[in-house]
Amino acid sequence: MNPAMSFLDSIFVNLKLWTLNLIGHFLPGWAVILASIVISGVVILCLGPVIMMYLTLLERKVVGRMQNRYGPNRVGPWGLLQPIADGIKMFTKEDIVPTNADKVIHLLAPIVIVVPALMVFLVVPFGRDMTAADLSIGVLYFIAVSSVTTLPIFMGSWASRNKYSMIGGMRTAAQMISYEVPMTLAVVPVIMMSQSLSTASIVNAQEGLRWFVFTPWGLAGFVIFFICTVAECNRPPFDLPEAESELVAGFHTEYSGMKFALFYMAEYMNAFTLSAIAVTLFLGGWQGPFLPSWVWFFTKTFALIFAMIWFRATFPRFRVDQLMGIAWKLLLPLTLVNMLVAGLWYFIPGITGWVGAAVILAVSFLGLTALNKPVIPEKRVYLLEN
Amino acid sequence: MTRPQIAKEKNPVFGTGILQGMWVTMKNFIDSYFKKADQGGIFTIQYPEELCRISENSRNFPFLVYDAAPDSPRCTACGICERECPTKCIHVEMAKDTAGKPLRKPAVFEIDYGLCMNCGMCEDVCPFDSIFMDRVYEIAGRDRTKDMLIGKDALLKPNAYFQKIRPKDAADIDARRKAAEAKKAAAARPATPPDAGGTAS
Amino acid sequence: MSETILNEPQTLEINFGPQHPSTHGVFRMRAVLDGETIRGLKLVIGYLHRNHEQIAENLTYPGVFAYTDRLDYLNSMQNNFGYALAAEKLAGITVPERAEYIRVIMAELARIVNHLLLVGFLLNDLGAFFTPCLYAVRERERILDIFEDVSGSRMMCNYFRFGGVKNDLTENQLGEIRKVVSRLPAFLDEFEALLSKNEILCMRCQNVGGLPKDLAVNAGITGPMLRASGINYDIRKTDRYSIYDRFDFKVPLGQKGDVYDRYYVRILEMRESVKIVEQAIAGIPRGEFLNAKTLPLLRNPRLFKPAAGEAYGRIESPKGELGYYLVSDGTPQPWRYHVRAPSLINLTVLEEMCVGQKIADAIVILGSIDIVLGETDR
Amino acid sequence: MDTQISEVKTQLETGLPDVKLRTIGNSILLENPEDLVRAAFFLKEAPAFRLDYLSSITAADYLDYLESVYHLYSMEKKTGPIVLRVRVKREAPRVPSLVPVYRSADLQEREAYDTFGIVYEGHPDLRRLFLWEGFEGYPLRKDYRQEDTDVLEIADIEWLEKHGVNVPEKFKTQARELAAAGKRALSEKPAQPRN
Amino acid sequence: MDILNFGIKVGIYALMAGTLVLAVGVVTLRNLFHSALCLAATLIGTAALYLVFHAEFLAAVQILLYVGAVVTVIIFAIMLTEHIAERSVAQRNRQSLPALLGILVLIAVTGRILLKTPWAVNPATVGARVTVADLGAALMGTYVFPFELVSVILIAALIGAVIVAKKEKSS
Repeated sequence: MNPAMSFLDSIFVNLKLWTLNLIGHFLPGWAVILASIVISGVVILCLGPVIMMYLTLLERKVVGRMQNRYGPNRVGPWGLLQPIADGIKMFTKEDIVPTNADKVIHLLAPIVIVVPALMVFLVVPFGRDMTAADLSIGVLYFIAVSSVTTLPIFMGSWASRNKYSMIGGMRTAAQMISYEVPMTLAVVPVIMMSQSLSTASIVNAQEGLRWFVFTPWGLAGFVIFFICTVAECNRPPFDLPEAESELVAGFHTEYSGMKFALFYMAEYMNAFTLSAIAVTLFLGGWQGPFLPSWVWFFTKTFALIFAMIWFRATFPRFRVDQLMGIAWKLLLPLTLVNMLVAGLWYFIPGITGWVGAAVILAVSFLGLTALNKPVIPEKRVYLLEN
Repeated sequence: MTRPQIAKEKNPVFGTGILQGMWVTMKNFIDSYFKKADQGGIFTIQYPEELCRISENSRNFPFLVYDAAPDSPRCTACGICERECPTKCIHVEMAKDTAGKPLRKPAVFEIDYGLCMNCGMCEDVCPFDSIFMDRVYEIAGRDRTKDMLIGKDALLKPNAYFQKIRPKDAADIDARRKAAEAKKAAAARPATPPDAGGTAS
Repeated sequence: MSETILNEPQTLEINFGPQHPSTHGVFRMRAVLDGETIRGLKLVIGYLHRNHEQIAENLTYPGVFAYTDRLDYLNSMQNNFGYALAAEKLAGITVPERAEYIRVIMAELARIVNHLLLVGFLLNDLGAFFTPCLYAVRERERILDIFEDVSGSRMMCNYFRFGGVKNDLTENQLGEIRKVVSRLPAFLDEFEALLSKNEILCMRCQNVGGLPKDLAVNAGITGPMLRASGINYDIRKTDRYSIYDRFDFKVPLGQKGDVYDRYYVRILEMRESVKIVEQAIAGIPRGEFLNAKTLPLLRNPRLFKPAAGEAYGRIESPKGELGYYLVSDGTPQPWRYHVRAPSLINLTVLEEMCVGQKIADAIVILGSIDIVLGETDR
Repeated sequence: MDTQISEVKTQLETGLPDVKLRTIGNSILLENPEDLVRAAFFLKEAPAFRLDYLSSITAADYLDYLESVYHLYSMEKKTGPIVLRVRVKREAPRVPSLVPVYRSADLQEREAYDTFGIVYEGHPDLRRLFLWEGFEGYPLRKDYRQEDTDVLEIADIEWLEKHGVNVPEKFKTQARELAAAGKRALSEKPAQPRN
Repeated sequence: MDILNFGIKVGIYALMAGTLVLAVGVVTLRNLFHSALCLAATLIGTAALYLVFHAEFLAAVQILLYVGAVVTVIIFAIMLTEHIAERSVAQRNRQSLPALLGILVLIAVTGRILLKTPWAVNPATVGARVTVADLGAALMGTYVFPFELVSVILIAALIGAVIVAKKEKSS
């Protein structure tokens, strides 16, 4: 790696070190440690909302283009100031609390929902040596924290005292619990192979171009994991909790103004962090040739977010029973097979293991979809009569 | 004998339909950057800068035509449009001179644009070629009782304007009116309203 | 909805509408849910009621045209057509050849517009984020441009007149129509690639809201909904009104009568409509576009006084059988004017189709019936 | 009178001899409304007609009587329409419901009840369709007089004041006068005669 | 460093106090939904305490299992039985007195056990960190039999639950 590249690669790390050194000249040791935490924290706290704001813009632009229209292009050049205008609008909107609502919990829900979304940022390796806290249980931490997201959604839906919210909340709970299972199990092969739960070491295990996604079990795991992340952050085609055409806005029907914006923020930050984790686990994290590590990381993450937006522009929504069916009857067995396949791949090295793993996965996918009768489209015949 | 039919086969592998759909949206995404509107590109019209093409037949709200000056409009305040208007949004009062003799021109001619439903009935029934459908659409107001009630002064527009927005119909009508006038001059007796000449616009 | 269902501990009553994103206007359903399953459903309508029939009875015959536009405001051409047929039957007016062709062209274009929008919004009800809807609107705009060019207005066309149509079609406009219509098959192929084989759409639509044949007939269901149930009944074929017997087109029939069949039958009907329009453009003769005898009546509507009697004119509107029942007492105003609205009558079986399905299905079933509240509530 | 109507008439007369009927123009009038269901059922089942599709039900007000009109078609044979009509007196009009024979009568009979006040006996759920329960009068009857929206009644003023609207004194005195005279705020019929 | 340590200490005590307050809230709040939320918060506080004591794995599992699953199921149950969530439940009933007696007995027993336990700590284990790998090795090695036994019992419970649910549906 040439020096310019390595300078670019570690630019953020060096910036932080330099700042800390500067502080160290004036302040005692404990303050430097505190400052180190504060710097990382502030960066993450700012990164979250900024990413969210521009994700909304990106989403609207991309969906617009896919629908043959421009998307927002009035506020600022190419509509770049649109998120700020939206933010101002949200701040100045009237905050409506339903009469019968449980006021405290109604207020707390949008605040609480942002917390887990921000906490996941802690273990995301944005680049070489750019993990805020390299926990030894990183992956487990991420799974644990993201499972808390159910709680504020419950709070919001229950406190609104609205039937649509209530149904939305129920759907969320069912959906999140269901999809957590295949999501967790899809991660298991990665942990098996990298023999660590720490996100940084998982990335290190995918040195160079040995990304896990290039193996059969990795590809299957990635697809399953990605489907589950889409479901976890309630994005189409799994957006049942806020299904517009059925439940108006689901659990946040009764929210307006800034509270609504917080729900939205959490959703988009979740979309970002979950994509980031998917990148870390399967797409080699910041690993990649030629470009600085953090460029690789953000490129891959935004590619996944683009895919999420693409899904949104293309698909209708599942129904509740179908959603559950996919999680339990299709994804869960596939993850179990995938774990077996990963073991096989580990013990039979070389091309034999590779092909064998691929064949087993393909066969089990075909078998499972064929067995799941209700999801298979029927053959239809239409008569044309005079 | 087999009857003609269309069979929709199912996909061999679950998920291919989904991928096919994603390809369609992706194609549109790419086309939106490289193709023109009628070939699959962006078809939005950027409103204040760009305006839709308005066809000659386009109709919106009625207006009145005058030939020489606004105080001598074609309208004779006969009240046919007032009677035939399906929504009853037209209000006409005939002008009277100081002696109380009717003047065959409107003193009050009001159209409530808030009520008008752009049907064009007034244009169809007017025997004096006086009321026509305009195509102005930027008429939003803040008060539906005041801003949408359009009085005589605002309704009256010169014949040149009518010739501009609907050249073909205006030419027909002008020719017809000229002929009628010539006939009237020749016969030197009061003209009868030209009934049913030409087409309904 | 019996009180017994409501009193069970597990049930929950939910109101869909009149303000709801996917009730297609101010329609309202009172649904009793058991979890996500619908146990009972009652429709409450009338939020857009304006007593169209009484308004019409206080107007002259030509004056009603503008109001028929507002019935099914998505395809005013077809509404005009039905009313024109009924009144012409009543007054014994003949329509010149060219006008008949123009009428058929416009009516079929309106059918395409209607079906395009329906499929687009059905997909919105299914949860697609406006993409199919906007693709549909993209093509619809081109047809609406033609409508504006021809009639003067994009949606409230008010184009038909007794004994013909309001304006003639120029060669230019015919060319434009030909151009727009020739694009449609390719567009429908793209549309189908996006939708027809999509597994999610199939999962959501197949075997949902099935309507058996005998119930469909008994409940007076008409239009694509009836044909999706497999009954060959198209008024264009059975009544041969206007000049529909001159065109070669087929009636697509479904088998199960579920939401998917209703969706696909409409796609196929659009393809047939394209064929009709192409044939009509090819065969349109020269001549007058309005019966010269009726022109004075249109310039002076109070002279239009059909002899006492009654007439029932019906057409195959995109939504089903649109009928107009007119009674004249010899005055310029109709004594009785009644609209047989397909949007309303197709709702008869809504409860039967929805009970036992999920909430999401109820919305989709409602979407597949294709109602427009202007016509339902009148 | 076209052939089909006469055929229907003869068939009906032979099939149901005790039903009194006569033809009016192109339609069949059942003299006794009670016979309606039997006649409809007969026509639906008769192999010669198979009128399985009830297209339209409507009513009309002829000042002396109300009329309920039925347009029947056959989907099986693709024929029609056969128009049946029954006449009932304006006061307490009662017609048997066709819902047991044709489900399509469901909403249409409710509509006719709503606008004309014809009570369809045997209808499972005969309620107002478009208008709300408690609406006074039947708007498509020829003697219906519309409420004058420019004149307020006392109940209107009470409602407005409850919702914090200042009602000018002029309207209040007008409402009191109306109430004292025992009248309702009804608009006059349009002055145009039906020439 | 002292200030930092002091700050951390204060933080830990505040965390403990907060957790305790929330725990009291679980049993004293009248609204069932509120107590469930307090329970969730208490569990999260406990998890944070684990984290303080460097038991990261335990903390994560605590949140994942208790907050993510158990509390969610509790709240789900409360929301499903709407009538309970909307009504404030009485805090006392006829069983209050026996319950109090039971609690006293429990306190006596646990207190006695606590007092009798020799709390001597092996100095060798003080600095030692138990890693996830160690835990895994222990579960798959030394304690494999109880671990598998628990799995079998859980699967039995799962199947039982499915059967119970099925039966209710069919009847």
